[in-house]
Amino acid sequence: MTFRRLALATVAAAAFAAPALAADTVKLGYQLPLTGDTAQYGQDFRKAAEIALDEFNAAGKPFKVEIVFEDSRSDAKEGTNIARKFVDDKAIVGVLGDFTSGVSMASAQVYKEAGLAQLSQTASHPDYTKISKYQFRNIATQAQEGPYNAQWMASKGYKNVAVIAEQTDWGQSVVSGYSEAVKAGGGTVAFSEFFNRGLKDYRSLISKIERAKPDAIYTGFFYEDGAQFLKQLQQLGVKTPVYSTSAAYSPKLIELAGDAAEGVRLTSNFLPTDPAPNVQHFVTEWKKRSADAVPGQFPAQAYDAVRIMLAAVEKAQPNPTREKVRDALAQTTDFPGVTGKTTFNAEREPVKELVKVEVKGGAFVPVAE
Amino acid sequence: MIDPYYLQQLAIGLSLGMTYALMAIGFTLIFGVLNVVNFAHGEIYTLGAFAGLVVISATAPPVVAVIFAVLAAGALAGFSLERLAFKPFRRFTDEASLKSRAMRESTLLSSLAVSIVAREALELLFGSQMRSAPAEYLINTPVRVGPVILVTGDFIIFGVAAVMLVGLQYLLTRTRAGLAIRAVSNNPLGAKYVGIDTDRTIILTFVVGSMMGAAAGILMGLYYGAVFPAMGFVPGIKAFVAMVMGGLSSIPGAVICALILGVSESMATTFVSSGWSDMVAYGFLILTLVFFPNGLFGARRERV
Amino acid sequence: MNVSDLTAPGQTPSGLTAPDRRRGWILPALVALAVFVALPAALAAFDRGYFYQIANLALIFVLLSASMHLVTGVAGLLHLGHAAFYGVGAYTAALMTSKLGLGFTVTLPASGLVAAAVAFLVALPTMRLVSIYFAVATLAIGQMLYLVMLNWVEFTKGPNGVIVTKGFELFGFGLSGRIAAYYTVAVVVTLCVVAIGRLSHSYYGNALRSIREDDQCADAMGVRTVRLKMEAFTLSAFFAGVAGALWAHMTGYISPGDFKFSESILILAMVVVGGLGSLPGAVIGALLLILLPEGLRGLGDFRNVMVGLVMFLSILLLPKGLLGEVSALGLVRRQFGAAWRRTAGGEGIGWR
Amino acid sequence: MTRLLDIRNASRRFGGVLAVNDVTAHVDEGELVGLIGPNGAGKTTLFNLISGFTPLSSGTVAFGGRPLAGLTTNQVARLGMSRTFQNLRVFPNMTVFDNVSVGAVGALPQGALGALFGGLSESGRQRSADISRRTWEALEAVGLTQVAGELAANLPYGQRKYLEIARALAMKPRFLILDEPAAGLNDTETRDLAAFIKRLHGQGLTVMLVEHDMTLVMGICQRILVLASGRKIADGTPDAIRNDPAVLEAYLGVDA
Repeated sequence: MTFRRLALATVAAAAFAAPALAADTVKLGYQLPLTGDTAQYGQDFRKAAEIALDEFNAAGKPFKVEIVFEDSRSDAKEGTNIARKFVDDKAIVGVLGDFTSGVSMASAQVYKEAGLAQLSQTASHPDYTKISKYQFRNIATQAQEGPYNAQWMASKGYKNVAVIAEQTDWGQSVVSGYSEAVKAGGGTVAFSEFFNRGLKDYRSLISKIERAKPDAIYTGFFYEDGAQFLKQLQQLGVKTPVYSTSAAYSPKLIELAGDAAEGVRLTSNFLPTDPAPNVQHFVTEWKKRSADAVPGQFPAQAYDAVRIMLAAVEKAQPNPTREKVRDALAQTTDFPGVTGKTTFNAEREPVKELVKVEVKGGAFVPVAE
Repeated sequence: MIDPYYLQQLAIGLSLGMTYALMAIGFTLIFGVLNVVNFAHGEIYTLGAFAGLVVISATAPPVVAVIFAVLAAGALAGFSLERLAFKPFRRFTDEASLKSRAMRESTLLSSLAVSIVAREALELLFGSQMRSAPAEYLINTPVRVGPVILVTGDFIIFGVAAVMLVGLQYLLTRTRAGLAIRAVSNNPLGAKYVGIDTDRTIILTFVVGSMMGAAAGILMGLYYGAVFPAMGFVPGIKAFVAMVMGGLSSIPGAVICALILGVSESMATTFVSSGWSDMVAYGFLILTLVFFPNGLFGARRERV
Repeated sequence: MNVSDLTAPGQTPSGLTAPDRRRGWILPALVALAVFVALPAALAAFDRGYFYQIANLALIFVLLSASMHLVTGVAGLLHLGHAAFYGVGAYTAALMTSKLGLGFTVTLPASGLVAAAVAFLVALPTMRLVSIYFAVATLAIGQMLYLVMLNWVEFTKGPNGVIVTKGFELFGFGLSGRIAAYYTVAVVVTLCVVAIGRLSHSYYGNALRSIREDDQCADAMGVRTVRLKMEAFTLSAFFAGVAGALWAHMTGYISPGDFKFSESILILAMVVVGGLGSLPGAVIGALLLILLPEGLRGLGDFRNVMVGLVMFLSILLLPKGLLGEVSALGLVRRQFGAAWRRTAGGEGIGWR
Repeated sequence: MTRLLDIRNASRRFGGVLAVNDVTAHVDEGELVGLIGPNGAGKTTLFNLISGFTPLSSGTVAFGGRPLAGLTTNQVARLGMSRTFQNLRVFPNMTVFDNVSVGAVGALPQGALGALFGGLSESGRQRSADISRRTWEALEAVGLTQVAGELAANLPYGQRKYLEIARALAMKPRFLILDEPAAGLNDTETRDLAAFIKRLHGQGLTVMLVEHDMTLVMGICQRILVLASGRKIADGTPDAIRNDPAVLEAYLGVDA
């Protein structure tokens, strides 16, 4: 048993050994998967957050902000450990993350109890923001995106549609948000099914969808699964139009799927080609740090989430407290981000402006229709 | 006349099964000799895919060169794996310790530990995102066979699996090295007494098995156009299941069971739903084991 | 549990001397002191939720590892689906809380019982399988249970997970404060580990070990092998289910991802690193594999490579685990007062 | 004398081979019987039929008047029939004491509840004490008390033989079957073993020895059964067997 105390003592020593901060430095926590199967997302978020932070600290503000990054591996065990750690650090006034809804919600239980604001760039579970007044997110919910897409597809005359999504909380909300809107609009959902994330072979599923003869397919997937799906769709010679959500909006989708991605239509609220200076600034910075790659939807959401949080911290000056930061976050109105203007409503949900995008000639191109 | 839809699903199931079979061959070979589960076989597969990808993106060589590079990488990985995770636990060479429970469990865990290190290291090196090879290397051009659409990769995989199977049978039954492998597999102590170098034979098995694993990895990488550090996990489990269903030591048995697994998954997607398809595969495994406690093709040999 | 009961006049076999009861209480007392006094005192002194969290998490995994010790270490059944029973327990607790409004007092035993019942049902057809066939069957069962948690959306809420609205309580008396929660977890885990200790350090445990060593031979000695295997499997699922209830009420939100295959492997690694067949080893293994990754946070992205390396090195350098079965049994016999009596040679060896 | 083991027309077929062919034999209570036969005569198969390891193809085996058909090995064992194994099957990673205790706990089962709560009740404590005492007495009987705490794997070969016998004795059997107990022992050790078996028999235990080495069997057994090619070819006193032409033929392969 001495072993355990020894280990705890080591942990404690490590925690206290952190360098003392100057009084005018504010700390934020960011929990995200830096290792494990979803590390690619977490690594992107860290990069985006560093861009936002560097800008902020270089702007000559009277105080500096430091972000503590902790690796959750998309594991609820680790996520709650980190949450406790952040809560313990009295200097931390706000928290960003986590990536998946599952880990975000397990951690949210801790933040709720401690009264620490948590802003996730991606947590999409419908119940996430209902946990307490401390949960915020910077991602368009499917309650918004589903009807938007349903309307778009209906305007193209697709009345009889199929919908598939990954078997996650987010996928569930994709199917329900969309299907309800289709039915409300008088259309029919001919086929609806979930697949397990990381599935490699979609051909059985595709054959099954085609048997239902839909006018179009609406899909809830991230770019990895999306690329596989699109490639196999092309292999089987299926020409049915495919629509998707902003979650699939990543240059990686086109990179992996190649010409199979041609013609895919999806919604987004971030366009790297947008000439707006803040967008171009972000894209340039991102390219500088990632071998000339173009950022996708998720890094942009993370970048905005961090900037929204930073703005709230600034508003809470002087002597920002956790409660002041939360209140400042809740008041966020028309924040000019790279993902459009963001306003948190009373339920701490962002209201996003969506744009329509189509893959044309190997690039995402905004379309009016 | 059968609805072409079901023919298509059957073909997809068979092609899926072939991909499991490709992995199961090397896995079963190693198990057959050492009687141990090699948890790191999935990482050999991943390593093979990454080796191929690195070679392709570095020099864009002809396909033959890629194949040789991958096979070399697989051989090297198999050799190191054996030295690192298996050799240290063969402290004693009597039969009891060669097939003992302690040996099985420690190598099971040591190969698991090596696989964790390998996967995490690959992730540090390459990141965990999916990568794709240039389109001209991919083997997924559609091919129409009657009412059924397949891709070129399906035929290549079938060919490679067949070559592996036949080659392995030739190796095992017609060559001295193969004879040694079979001898060590049946009776390591006896093999030692008749002058077979057990150590070298075990290394040889690992090298051959891992070369097959690595080849499977790059093939799958080019087939699906996706290479990432966690790619070996699911096929690894499926190959394991196929091996056990097949009766542990029978390579053709493992291949047949891999096909059964693939078809049952695609049928489950057809008639139930994609989310439940693994359930059917695992349910099938349980049923097989309940009714054939030694696998479908298992000779009732010594209990392991 | 007085050993002197055995030494009634005329029953004393020759060659035995009186039991040594001098040392039998020191180590248990020290452990109890550490778990119930020193550690909570240290936690209270630091007053960091993080340390409480880690302590509770470590205790839950101690229970998981100990329960796997019973089935894999003692009875020798390689179990690759243990996390699923942990999940069944957690889901039982979460669903009973969210759908029926029941509290921890009810859900804790219920979780154990439901997990045990599920284990019993799946064990019926599979228990006659031996060695690797059994291992693969447990892998399949674990995956099937996971798929049920994930895909049976109407009942388990599938990937949406379940929010557990109630924390720890005892007959309506809330135990949600940090110290109270720690004591709740510590008491439950300690009781369960003591129970597992009784099961594995007894003649019942010896019968289980004989199955591990040579089941046919054990059969010929009158040991009811199939029944005992089922009991070990079911009991271990019971304790895993209890651990699941603790986890569900502690975090307040569970989702299927918490119980996937890699968790089973993590628990297996704990048992093996600690030493197969050794209960103290299982406890140490769990502490190591929970505390090490946390302690290595400073290493950043390298920490998981380090965890793999530590696992590999401990298996390589300590093939019998950190505290192997033989020394662990000796330790338990000497220090935990389980020895029946001293032999002429001076060493307690029987079980009480 | 009561009949303890009654074998009637027992046969066992493996594929096309009749390993045991229509054997009728018996063992009475208190006897010391030898079962001999050349290699491959079906001794071990007959033995496995008796102990329930292998089911009969036809015929009956009764133990203490009770037919054994349909009983599992461990049920047969708990009726009071215990055995040792030809190729030493001790539990290597358990101590000598724990090895022997398995025999005791097999005969006096302790359930999970007994292990958990046995210490709280008088009968539970009594059960543990009984198991301990039986174990210890069996160790005393074979003289292994000094190594009771050793790992079985660390014992020398000869002691492992006695360990197996102690494990069987801890069941307090009515009938003890020893499968080739002298295999691998030198002459001195075999003599000691013979004396030990005689002593066990002297204490009233019914013993059957399965051997293909005749010296040991001839020296101590009261009655000998001879198997050859799955059939019983002789049944009588050592003297009768020694002069039986059929036995000579089976062993030496010559026409007498």
